[in-house]
Amino acid sequence: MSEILLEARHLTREFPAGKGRMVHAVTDVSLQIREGETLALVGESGCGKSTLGRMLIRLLEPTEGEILFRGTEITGLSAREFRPFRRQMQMIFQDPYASLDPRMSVRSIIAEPLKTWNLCRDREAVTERVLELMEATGVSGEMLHRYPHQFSGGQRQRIGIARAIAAEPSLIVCDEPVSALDVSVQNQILNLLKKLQKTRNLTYLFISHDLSVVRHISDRTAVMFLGKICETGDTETVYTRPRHPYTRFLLNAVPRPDPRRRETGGELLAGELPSPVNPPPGCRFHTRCPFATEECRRTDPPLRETDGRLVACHHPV
Amino acid sequence: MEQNTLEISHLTVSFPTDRGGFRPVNDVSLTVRKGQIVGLVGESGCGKSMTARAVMGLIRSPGKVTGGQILLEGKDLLALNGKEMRSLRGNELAMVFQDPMTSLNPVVPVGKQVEEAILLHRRVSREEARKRTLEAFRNVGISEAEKRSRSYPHELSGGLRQRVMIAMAMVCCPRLLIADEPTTALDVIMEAQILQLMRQMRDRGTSILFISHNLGVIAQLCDYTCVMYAGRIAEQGDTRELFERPVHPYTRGLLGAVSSLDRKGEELETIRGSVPAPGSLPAGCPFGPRCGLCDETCRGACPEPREISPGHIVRCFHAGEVPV
Amino acid sequence: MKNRQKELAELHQRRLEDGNGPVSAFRADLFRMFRKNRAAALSVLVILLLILAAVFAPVLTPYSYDDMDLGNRLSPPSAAHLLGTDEGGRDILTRLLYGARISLLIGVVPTVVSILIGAALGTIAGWRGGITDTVIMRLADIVLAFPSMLLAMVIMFTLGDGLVNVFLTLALLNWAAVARVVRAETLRLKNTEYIEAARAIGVSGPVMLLRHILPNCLPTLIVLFTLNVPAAILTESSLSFLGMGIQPPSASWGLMVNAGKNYLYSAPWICAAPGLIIMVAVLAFNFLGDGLRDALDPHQKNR
Amino acid sequence: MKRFFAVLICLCLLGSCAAAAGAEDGLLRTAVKYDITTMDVAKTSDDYLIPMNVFDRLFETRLVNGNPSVEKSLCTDYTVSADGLTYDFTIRGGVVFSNGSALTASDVQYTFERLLKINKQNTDIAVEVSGSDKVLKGEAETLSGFTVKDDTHFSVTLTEPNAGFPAELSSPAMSIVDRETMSAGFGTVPAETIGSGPYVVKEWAVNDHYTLEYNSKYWGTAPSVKKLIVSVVADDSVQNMKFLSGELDMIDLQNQDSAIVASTYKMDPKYSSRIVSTRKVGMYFLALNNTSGALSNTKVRRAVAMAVDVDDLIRNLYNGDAIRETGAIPTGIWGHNADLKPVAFDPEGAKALLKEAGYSEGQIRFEIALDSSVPSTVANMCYAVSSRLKAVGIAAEVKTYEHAAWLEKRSSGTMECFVARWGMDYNDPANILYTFFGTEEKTRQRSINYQDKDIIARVAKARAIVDDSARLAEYRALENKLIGEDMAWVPLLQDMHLYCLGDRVESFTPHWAGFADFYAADVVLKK
Amino acid sequence: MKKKLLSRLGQSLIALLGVALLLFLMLRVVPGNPAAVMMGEHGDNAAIARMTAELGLDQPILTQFFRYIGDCFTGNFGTSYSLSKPVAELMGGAFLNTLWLALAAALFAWILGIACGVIAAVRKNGILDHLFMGVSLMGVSIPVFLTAMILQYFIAFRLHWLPIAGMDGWKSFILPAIALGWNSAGSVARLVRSTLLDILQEDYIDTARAKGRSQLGVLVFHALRNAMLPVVTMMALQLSGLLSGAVITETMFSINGIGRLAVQAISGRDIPLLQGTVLFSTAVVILGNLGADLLYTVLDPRIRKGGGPQ
Repeated sequence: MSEILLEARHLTREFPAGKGRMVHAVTDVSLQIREGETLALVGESGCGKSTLGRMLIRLLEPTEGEILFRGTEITGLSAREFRPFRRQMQMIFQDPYASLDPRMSVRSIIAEPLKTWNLCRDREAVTERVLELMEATGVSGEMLHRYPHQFSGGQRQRIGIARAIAAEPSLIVCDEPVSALDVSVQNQILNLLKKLQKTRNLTYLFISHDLSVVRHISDRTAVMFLGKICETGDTETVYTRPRHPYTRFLLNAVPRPDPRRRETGGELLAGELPSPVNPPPGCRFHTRCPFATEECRRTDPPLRETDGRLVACHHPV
Repeated sequence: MEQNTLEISHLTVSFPTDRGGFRPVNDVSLTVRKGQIVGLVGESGCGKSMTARAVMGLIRSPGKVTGGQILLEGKDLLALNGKEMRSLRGNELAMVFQDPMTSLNPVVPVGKQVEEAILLHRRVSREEARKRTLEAFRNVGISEAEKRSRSYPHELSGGLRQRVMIAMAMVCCPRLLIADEPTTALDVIMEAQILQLMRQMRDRGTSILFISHNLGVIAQLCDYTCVMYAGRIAEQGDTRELFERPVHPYTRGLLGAVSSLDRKGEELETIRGSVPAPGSLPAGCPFGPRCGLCDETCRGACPEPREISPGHIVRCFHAGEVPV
Repeated sequence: MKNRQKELAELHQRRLEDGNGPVSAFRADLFRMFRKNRAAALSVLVILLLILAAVFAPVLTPYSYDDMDLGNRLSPPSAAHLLGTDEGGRDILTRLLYGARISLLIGVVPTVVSILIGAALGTIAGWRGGITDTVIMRLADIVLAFPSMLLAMVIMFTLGDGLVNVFLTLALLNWAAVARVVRAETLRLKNTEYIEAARAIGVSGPVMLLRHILPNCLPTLIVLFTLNVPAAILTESSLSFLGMGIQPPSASWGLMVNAGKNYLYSAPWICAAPGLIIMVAVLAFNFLGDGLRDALDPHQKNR
Repeated sequence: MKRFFAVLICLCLLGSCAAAAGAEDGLLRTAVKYDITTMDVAKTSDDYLIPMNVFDRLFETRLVNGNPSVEKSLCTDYTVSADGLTYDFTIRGGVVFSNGSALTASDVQYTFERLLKINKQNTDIAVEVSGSDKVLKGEAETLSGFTVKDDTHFSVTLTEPNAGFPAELSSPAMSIVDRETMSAGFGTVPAETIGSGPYVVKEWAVNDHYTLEYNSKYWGTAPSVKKLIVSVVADDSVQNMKFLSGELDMIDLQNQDSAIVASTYKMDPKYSSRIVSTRKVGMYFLALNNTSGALSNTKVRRAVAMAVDVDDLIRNLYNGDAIRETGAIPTGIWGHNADLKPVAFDPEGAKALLKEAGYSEGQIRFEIALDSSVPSTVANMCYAVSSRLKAVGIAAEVKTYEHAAWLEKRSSGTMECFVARWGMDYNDPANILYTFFGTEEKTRQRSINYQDKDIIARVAKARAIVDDSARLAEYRALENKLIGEDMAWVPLLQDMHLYCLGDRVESFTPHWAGFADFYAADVVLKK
Repeated sequence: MKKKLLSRLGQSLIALLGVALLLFLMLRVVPGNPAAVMMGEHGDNAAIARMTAELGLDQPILTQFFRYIGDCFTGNFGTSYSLSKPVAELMGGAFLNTLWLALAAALFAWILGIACGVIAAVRKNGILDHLFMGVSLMGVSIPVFLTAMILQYFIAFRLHWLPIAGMDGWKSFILPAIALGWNSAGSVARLVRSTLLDILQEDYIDTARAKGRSQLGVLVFHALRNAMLPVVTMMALQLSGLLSGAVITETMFSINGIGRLAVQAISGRDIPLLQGTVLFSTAVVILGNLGADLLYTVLDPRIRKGGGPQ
């Protein structure tokens, strides 16, 4: 078991929603990311996975809780003290059209981290390094001086990846990196990420709502519901034997690309997502959970070790 | 033989641009039988949405339909004038759009917007229209219909708003419902609920033309499927047969890419190259440059649709062959 | 997330059309605008002509702007005086050319100054937020609360007449509107993903403003410039009209119209020439401004 | 939507041509550039129209075959004591104010005392009465030098003899007000502004117009004009348009450019016969600061006089409607010296004189200060003077000042050179000589800074010479010294005041000194 | 919603106070002593000194300012130096005229502007579109005084359809209103057109057409309702433009309004009158903006009802 790269303890984040009400985006989340692995963060939109991802690399300050990077606490650090850690963590974004500055050429986009951390002696070294990175991410060298508007969605995502790995980080948070792409381009990017993880021993926090992509790329998976983690463990274990009712309904709802195995929709979860402004007391899923009991309504179940993974449920399925 | 709900033959839509113009929909033919869900699948920019809009007559200028025929239960929609077409839209022919966030008028309560659809096609009192709206809300599974109908779009969740759109489309019991990626903007659980609703409507006799880029959704919902590439239908056939025995290299590529996601650890299957820019299609078969089987004949001319088995039509000279 | 599909197709088609040279989005938009929008191209020509006329005024006319020939006052256009003479016997064409210098300077210089001030304050207010934002915006509210003419009058009244004071007045008048627009733009940019990416890379605050925020505000600033210049010319001519702007004997178009209005029926050419040229100059800048806004502003999808 | 828009347009087009509203007979409509600030003559030295038409004075100055003469008005008879200090007046009996209250000698006394108490502008005549300093300082309520004998008789003792005293009593400042019914609203509220003159103030809409109507209780002959409406029209071209389209019955052409007057009124036969012109008794002169730089040298001042071509100014800027002035006492005033020779226009001579005075080409530099609120003709005069002086090597730049800043610079005594005009208030040389050369403070405050101390003393004393011929000789001598020798200022011209009469006006006699304000009673309407 | 309203009100108050202070300080720094102007030609320095003391101009600036603010609240804006009448009284009458002028101009501008804007948007890139947009651009490019001069000279003087100047009855307000309104009609038309074109691209327009709405129906029931929101805000901003233009039209057509009073105050160096008129106009503009914001929140349910699921 490789040691822990990043650990979060009881992270919470709330946003003001006017008239004194608070949106509980992330509540009391604890998780660990190990060196070299890909941890997936899955859940419906609005469950707080993006907020958690940004908090872990301090693009967003947590309201409560600490974050440890390779054992040292980074939540309390001042901007200057935190700077060396900043270089260790990078991010890849969802929208290929909005994540690249339209006014900068590809060269200056990829060179920006190199210049910020002055990793190259002079201009030629920078250009050379950029060409290397472009080559590594499958973007042709002649397009060095082109501008983002002259590339397709897939190519722009590759440039985003090149920029992220330029500073040689150890952790990359990928926020829905392939959701905006078509399936054929999506597979190319996923293959690229897998290759780079091996060659540059990177660790990924992979945020997505697409369960089939997550199953392929991740080693471990954490499922989030309304700001809390309800189940986390090895991806295969979670996918083959989901023990938290919500995970089961979630996996069940995924439309499998095989016309032969059609559900009759028996185990379909009804109802609406409750509002994060005043989440239900006790277990947040109890209002929609068919197995909810009085105990679920009163106490919020902590993550407990069951059947080789952690589940936050009084009556695991 | 029972009357087909929708018959599209050789439909072509073209957009003039300062460089000669391009055709997002190019010689498309497909049929939707009564009570059948036909899927229209393909990657972004393949023309599936444009085909749907052509049927509804909602193509924005400067684009226009430049060829082909669209028969709704025998009536050619392209021959109708503005007024006749308007009397069909929302009545016999309805459409649901992709993004529930922006498809409802933000400053009008949702109930009113549905009532508007009724009052446009049925000579009924306002009170009756109100009753039918609440009735429609309940049919699409909206709880507390009374309270919801008075609220504004921004006060409802994505799923609820899409149900309102469906209620609005179904309130005049249309012969054909066109759904342009209705679940793309929704989460997987909400998507499942909407698909369930679609199945119930199909069982009640509504024919549906369902547009999506998600092969999983097509597999679970559609009886018959057409795969589009660069403005043409590359392959169409019964969904089960298409998924088991795809013959067009592009369909194979797509299905291979999706199914490889389930095989852990291996490298994912991809289709080399990228979708050609609409203005600059390659000569001959549009998929040529990305196809393993491509040879002189493919580069020479664009293959015509061929029926290789009942209901299974493909546009490819080497359909079914396996690259060596 | 998924509704980007439709957007993607549309943009995909429009953007890739642009040929393959190392053309920045900025220049590509400009190039396409001039090809399509003839009015904008024509107005650039008119503006160039005006600038040339202003610069080469001494060469183009034998007289100086304040030569008085009391002998033939109010004489109609003739060979000696192509556009006639005014009430002081001065040659109108000459005053028009020299007036072009002042009116164009008045149009350009204070606008540049107000855009610099406005952009700086706008970006800082938008980027830093909190009290700085409130202070700057309340200051802008105060300036914007004044009807522009009244504020201009009070400033001219306080500082006295003369060219420099007109510059100061127009600069003070416009910075608030610019600051408000730039602040809104900065707030919009702040939430874009490429700014978040830059923060993730560890780019420092000032670098962020200079390399990312300002270049992306450039199209807005250019559009603001081309629309504020004519507004400045109009304000100056109105001020001169009320006798508070440029003082004689120097010539500005507004002043000439003001001086000529008493002779409207006996010597209409005194008013006609400057009045017409004000309109032509302002129209040219407005057409150019419209053209640039349509071409450069990414949010104008529907022209 | 489109229909509504069409209706709006034809509504405008259909607007009835209301322009030439039916003007009832006996009505006179005129316009002024700026509204009056007050109706109380004690508080203003500009707005004289209402005082002249609504109040009476002891004397009136009238033009008698071209020369101003002081005629008795309220005062029927008066005698002067031997030492010229005490005047015994008899006033007309039975005169009443417009509210019926009788006009008596005590009202005249009250008028004098009120001027001192409100101590605003017009104190310089009342100050001459002995005992005025105490009233001014508030130490006394009544004027010791003013004794009322009975309702129609009173006598006034001056601090020092002043032969021009009766002429001064005809100036608008000395309008008689009523002691009994004086109230706070006097001067601002039309109903409380009570006078004994031919008209009463009907209404005053500030900044828009004021209306005077015939005072039925007036003691004098009933005037032809029964109702006068004066509207405020700031824009000269609008005034022209209103007159030409018949909305005004009379127009004051003072502010119009002579070229317009020529092309619009003189050349047009319909109007050329209806132009009335009168001398604007006063004069334009080029003031030279006798202490500032090169201008302190008399030769330089004379050279300036020789460099300016006044006839060219009259021909081009005034279209001939002006006469050349030669001295310090303007034409039309008692004491004017008609045979003073004007300085010949001689640029070469001026250059020689400058060289003689030791100044080379371009060495002399000074600023001609121009008040931005003056009419365009005066501004053009400054530019013309400036270009004439440049021709002889004097760099005189025209600099424009805002009105208040111009006033402040002039009264600080530092203004180097400016074109100034003085309009005579009453028919006596002292009105101009004493004001500009009466004391060192006065000449400094007018930025003339005349240096000859004993001449200044003589000017002050000349006022006290009772015998007319002796006083005339003294003023003539002083004028020769001030202008002839010292060239304290460069006399320019006296312009004419032109009016044009509308088709409803038969005839009009303007104010004797060419004031813009006029007696409505002097206008005769066609029947 | 309440909290937002209060903060908006607070902002307006601060702006008003700021305006008053800025104005007060600027006017104190002005060269030239108003007392000297009042005394005119004849006043000698002693009389001027008396007048200065009487007007309280010799006290320290701050005390003058607070006394002035105190007076303002009691409606006493001081007495005008040049017209020697209470400023409040002068402004009372004048404000009504400016109000009528501004309203007439606004009515003309908005009716013409909205009509042209809608027609131009509907007939996008047609002849009407180019015609109306060309005319609107002309409207925005012509200085107000030029339009006023042309209208006054041709329509009033040459054709005698309307009175040249002065204030006798509503007919004398037509020409100034058109001269003033013409400029803002141009900008209203351009805004309505661009807003409408943006809205016609929205998805809910397609939904409405999919329901079977006719082009006109879509325009009236869906597009215009949403287009009115930005137009309402624009109307408030127009207010400050109208007051600006009023200064010139009032001088040209000699309408006794706030604008002309301000011009007179400037030439007469009449500080209380200038202060009163400018303060009054800015207060009107601030109120206008406040009104527009409130109207906006009422019209737009997204703000009025706030909240929403996410």
